[in-house]
Amino acid sequence: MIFNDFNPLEDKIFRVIDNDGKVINKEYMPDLDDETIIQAYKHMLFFRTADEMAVSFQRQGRMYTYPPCLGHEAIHAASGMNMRDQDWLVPAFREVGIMLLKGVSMKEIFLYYMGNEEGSNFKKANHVIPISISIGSQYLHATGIGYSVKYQKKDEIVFTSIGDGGTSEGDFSEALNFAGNWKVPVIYTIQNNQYAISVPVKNQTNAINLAVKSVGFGIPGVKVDGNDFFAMYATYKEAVEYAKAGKGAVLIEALTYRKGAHTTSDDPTKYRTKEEETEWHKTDPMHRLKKYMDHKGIWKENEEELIEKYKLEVDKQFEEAENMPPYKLDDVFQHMYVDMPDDLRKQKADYEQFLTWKESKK
Amino acid sequence: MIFNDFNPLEDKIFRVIDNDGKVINKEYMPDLDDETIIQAYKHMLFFRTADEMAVSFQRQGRMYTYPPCLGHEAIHAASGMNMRDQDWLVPAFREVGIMLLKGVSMKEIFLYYMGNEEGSNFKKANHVIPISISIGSQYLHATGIGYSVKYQKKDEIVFTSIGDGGTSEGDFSEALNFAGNWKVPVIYTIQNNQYAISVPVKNQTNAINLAVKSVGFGIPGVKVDGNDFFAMYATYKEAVEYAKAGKGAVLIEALTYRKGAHTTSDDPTKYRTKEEETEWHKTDPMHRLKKYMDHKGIWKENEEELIEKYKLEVDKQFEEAENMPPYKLDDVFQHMYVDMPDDLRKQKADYEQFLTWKESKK
Amino acid sequence: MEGEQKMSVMTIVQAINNALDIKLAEDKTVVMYGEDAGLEGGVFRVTEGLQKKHGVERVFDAPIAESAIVGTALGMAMSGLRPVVELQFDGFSYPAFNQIISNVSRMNNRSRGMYKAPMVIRFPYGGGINALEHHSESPEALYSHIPGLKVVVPSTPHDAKGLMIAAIESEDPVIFMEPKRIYRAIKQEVSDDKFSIPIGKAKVLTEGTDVTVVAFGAMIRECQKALVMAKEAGISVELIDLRTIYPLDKETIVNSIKKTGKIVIVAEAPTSFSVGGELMAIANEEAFLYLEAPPKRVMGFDTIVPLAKGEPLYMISPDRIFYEIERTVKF
Amino acid sequence: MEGEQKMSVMTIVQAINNALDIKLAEDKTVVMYGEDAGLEGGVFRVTEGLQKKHGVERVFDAPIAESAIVGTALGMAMSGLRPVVELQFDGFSYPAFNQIISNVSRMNNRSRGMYKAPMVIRFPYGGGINALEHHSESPEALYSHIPGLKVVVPSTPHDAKGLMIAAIESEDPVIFMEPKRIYRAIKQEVSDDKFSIPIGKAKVLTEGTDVTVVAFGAMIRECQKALVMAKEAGISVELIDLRTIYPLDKETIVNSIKKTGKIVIVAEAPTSFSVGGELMAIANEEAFLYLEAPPKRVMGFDTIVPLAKGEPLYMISPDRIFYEIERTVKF
Ligand SMILES: Cc1ncc(C[n+]2csc(CCOP(=O)(O)OP(=O)(O)O)c2C)c(N)n1
Ligand SMILES: Cc1ncc(C[n+]2csc(CCOP(=O)(O)OP(=O)(O)O)c2C)c(N)n1
Ligand SMILES: [Mg+2]
Ligand SMILES: [Mg+2]
Repeated sequence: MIFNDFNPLEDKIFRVIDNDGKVINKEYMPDLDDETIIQAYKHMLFFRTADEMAVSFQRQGRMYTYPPCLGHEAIHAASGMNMRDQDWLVPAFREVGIMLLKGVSMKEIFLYYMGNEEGSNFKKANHVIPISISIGSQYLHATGIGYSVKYQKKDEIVFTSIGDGGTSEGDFSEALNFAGNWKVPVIYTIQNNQYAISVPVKNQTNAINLAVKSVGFGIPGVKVDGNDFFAMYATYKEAVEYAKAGKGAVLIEALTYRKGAHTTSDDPTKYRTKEEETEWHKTDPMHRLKKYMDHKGIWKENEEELIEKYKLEVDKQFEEAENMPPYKLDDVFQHMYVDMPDDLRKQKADYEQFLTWKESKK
Repeated sequence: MIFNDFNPLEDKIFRVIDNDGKVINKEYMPDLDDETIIQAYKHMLFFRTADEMAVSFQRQGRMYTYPPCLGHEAIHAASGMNMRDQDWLVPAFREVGIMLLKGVSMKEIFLYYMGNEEGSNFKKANHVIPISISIGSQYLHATGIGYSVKYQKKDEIVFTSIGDGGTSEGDFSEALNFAGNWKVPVIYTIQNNQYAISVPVKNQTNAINLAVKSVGFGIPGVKVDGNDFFAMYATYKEAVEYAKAGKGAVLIEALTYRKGAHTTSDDPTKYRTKEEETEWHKTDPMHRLKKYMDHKGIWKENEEELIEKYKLEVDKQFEEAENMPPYKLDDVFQHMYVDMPDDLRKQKADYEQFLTWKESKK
Repeated sequence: MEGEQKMSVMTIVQAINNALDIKLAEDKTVVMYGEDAGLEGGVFRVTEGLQKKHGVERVFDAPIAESAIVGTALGMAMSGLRPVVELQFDGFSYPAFNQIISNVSRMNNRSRGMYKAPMVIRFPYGGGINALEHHSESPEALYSHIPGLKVVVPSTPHDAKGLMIAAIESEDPVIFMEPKRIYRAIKQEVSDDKFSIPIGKAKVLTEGTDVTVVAFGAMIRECQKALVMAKEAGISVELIDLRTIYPLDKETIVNSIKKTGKIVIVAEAPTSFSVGGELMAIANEEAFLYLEAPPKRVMGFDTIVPLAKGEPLYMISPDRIFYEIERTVKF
Repeated sequence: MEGEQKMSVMTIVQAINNALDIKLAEDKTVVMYGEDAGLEGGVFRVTEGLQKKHGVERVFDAPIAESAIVGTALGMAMSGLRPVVELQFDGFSYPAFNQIISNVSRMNNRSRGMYKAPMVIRFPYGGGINALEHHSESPEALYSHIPGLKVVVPSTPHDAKGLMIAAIESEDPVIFMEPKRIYRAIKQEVSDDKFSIPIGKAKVLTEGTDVTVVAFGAMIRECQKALVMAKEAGISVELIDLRTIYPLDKETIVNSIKKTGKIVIVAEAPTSFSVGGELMAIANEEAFLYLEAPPKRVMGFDTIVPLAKGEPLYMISPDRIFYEIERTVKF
């Protein structure tokens, strides 16, 4: 078992391929056919294309903000590919790729960052919770959903995710402690991308790594090379089996690097060096998977063409998002309550009266 | 080092004497002269006498509530004896003995449980923070005080404590995580007395023990027999040296048993068995220390007489507490702010007007 | 019909227990947990016997972590359950504050109605029981200010049962504050059947013409004592029990003010930035021209509730209520 | 004297930075920390340059744990320091709520004056910047309802500097809410010297006779725009900037109402159970016989602040303020 063999207490890291895409840990190589591997790369290519476009749309002033996922693609592809339609995704905010694989559309993602709540109304995605901005809180929701599916004896697994910085929040610990008690079928991921905005992970905690935190809650934990698609895939596969077997929750620390800025309003040059960035770029998850495929000679697609195709698709989605009907006053009120209090109705009516007056002044 | 030799990850427990008071771990026996050992026992005898009297005063309806410390005496004596006047105590609520050794009086303890804030105004105790009822919050205050004394380069160490149940609170984890980062001179104790009101510690967490939680914060942790005075003393001594050497914080899980009820309004027979109680009573910290002294032949006092003397002392303190001047309206207001807002002055004046009217109606 | 109902004499504790029991029995999606709420039945024994009857998977103890209790309940509520969680005391609802304000109250809006939060957060509230710090608080203003929540406070066993059933059946999250001071002080005949009382409706307990007194929870009983004094003094008081703090039943309040021209608000919480202020605002917004005297708040000082020795100075007594009623009427 | 002062043009961001800089320089017990507040100088750059100047032991980054940030600051405050902590946004002050209400606000009272809590909790607040959820909130009512705190909201660079210095020097804990929407929008000549503005004093910004408008923070600027419209309409408005929400400067407010007979309250937070309600209560309690029209609240809906697309519908615009001023004056 990966969770046994790579003890975070010894600061071991689970890795299957090296930076050159060579398999260094054959026994753990997940049994994937070429098709699936190619598909994984295509997913990642789509994520990256969409991500880069999102950043540029924001730069053009057509969205308000956006948290780039550049560099996180292997984690997103590996977890997304291990999720079934009935499984639950309880995301933080840097999980665009996973969300896409669960059926969220880029249009919805764009809508959200254009400042429209409709972007959290995932029309075709099953069991995806809106992103949680209040850091740490989503871990508790995942634990609760875990209890729920277990109690209802449903064949459903819950995936949730947090950043390295988020592990300092009290909610993180409370959620994992409950998870240990309740033995819930939840897979908790830490996307350790080395930074919480400007704060490096070494200033976040004195623990030797983040996976060891699992020990305090009596659940298995493992530190994985998050830029190694195969390692991530194998880890999720094992975690899923563990959950299905009724054994409970696991904590996965996925080591990666936030290649982009924190959000589009952040400037990483203030707090990290070019050298560090260069060093990490050598571990880029897409280059590694590509090299693996090259060694094996299985990648035969025209990447440029693919990217063009993806760009068209993303452009279309963006356009749809931009052409959403305008936000209505009703949209402010209608979902505050299932059973709306009269007070709110009155506030709306009063405002409409003001709007009428305003109109009359024109 | 105790903290190295008794690895909580292997669920090791540090113990120096057995239930019969026989030394089973000579190399760790702290180097204490007979005088000090006798003194420790006397402290514990005083604690237990005062504690039992407090319970009975409450039963007589002369105090509103009281959390018995019965069974916790070794932890209290050992930590109290390792604290200097300038050291800080940041208590939860089941630390009466430690508070006494820091200079808090039984009168103050009684006042508090009679419902008088004056009971938190420790007239002769230096650096003792009022007890913290909101579980977990005190751990953060201790961390902050730790930062403060370190920043101010003061020769002061901070002691704080929490129950087993309290370890589930987010504040517990946040405090220890900051402590690891800041390397503060704080000694964190968990008084694991097996229960949080009715909930056994096994329902509190799935971790193999509570000391392992230290791993998640990068600080040393150790699980100690909290009913073994010598083990507790040696542990605190080492923790103090560690802090003095600028190495930072430690986490001590002190295993004990809450021999009494949670508070005087609790009935433990609802949630635990007589057998379990009997089993634990064999580990009583006072019996063990007494037996140790008996083996060594150093206990020559008349225990009955001592108890009588202590009772007189406690009675006197209780009487003083009962004879406190009545609570005044001013006492409600005067400490809400250092710089009292006019509003509060007015609320007080209005109430005085009402009181005058009330008087006039008699 | 009425005559055929089986009735039992219940305290508020028993009425809530009965409501939980009924819902647990009829709806398998209802689960209930909290610190000591399982085996022991809670420190006030409100959930006593429910674990035995409905099983440890549906009624259970939680570790001491209020944020987790509420946050996990939200997860359950989003995925098909209707959790009822107990927070041990008013003052221990605060560690859960972020989950309540940032998630529970907003999930329905955030997800545009896709994920509802049908859950109840219940806790005993209020002073007057000679308790330790944090055990005597009245945080209704804090929770009522948060959009997305409903806030309910019963004052009798009958209301406690009916409102609890309505709360559990509510598709919106409900903060259910239980007046611990009168948990066992009032006994009343309550129907054994299932019934519910609509959230958002106040109740006129006594009709009167000189002044409107608005209160809720444990203060109702104190007001009723003050009403006896008022009657002796020849003052006719209309007493309204809010029962729900948000949404406020403005209609009932405003109709009464229009009749009496005067309003006295009684509550235990600190005066400033409180439910009292909101009720005064409503009186102004909806009945300004009817007001014959300044609306009056008879509320707690802007201080912490003192410990037991000082508490009688803080708590609102019937004679103080009467004193302010009289002053308002004489204005 | 005035003439000799060196003045600089500052934004609110610069003014607060300057106040922190002055206090850090003159008082070694002042320390300052928060998420990204050290090296980077905070996401709004309010603390920019301070770590470099005063050292990493005094100005530093904190892990993401608001309860810890506030709880450890209380520990520091009890043991000789005067911490100033930054919470990154209004909506992220809630994880610290329990520490604020249960400990920070009460330590002085709990310890009978032995352990004070001279500390400042500062955060940017309010909407209007097209932000994500939790980044646009106005929680002043929540903090003002908590006994033991002082709550300050500046509206200009000058006030921001003077009030921040007063806040750091306060022996009582201060919640310092910074109007992020106008962080850089207003530039003003501010003295380079140290000066302070007393906490608890409002300021009459414009004298007038027809109606009193009370506001604070970012809404002051919107009110000033409405005042231009009012002037055109021949309405004389007295505009009061509260500057401190608790303790409220009742005297200034009440004197103005006595003069104008009318009051309009402008704030971004949800209307119900708010500062608006409190101000209406004060108007009733202290100036009932002077009121010639119902006091009016021009405040946010009882909803979450919508995301950017919906925010303009939520935010209080100058024309809406004018509309309500006119209606109140015409009452
Ligand atoms: C409770 C809370 N506090 C603060 C913030 C502000 N904030 C947004 S992102 C961020 C850093 C998160 O870092 P990390 O957890 O490592 O995730 P990453 O951004 O690297 O994916 C902070 C502090 C927040 N969203 N929620
Ligand atoms: C934040 C908070 N939640 C709940 C309580 C109520 N409460 C008081 S004592 C207690 C149990 C504490 O158990 P433990 O931490 O093991 O300490 P012990 O009583 O055993 O010393 C609880 C739940 C509280 N005081 N504070
Ligand atoms: Mg990160
Ligand atoms: Mg315990």
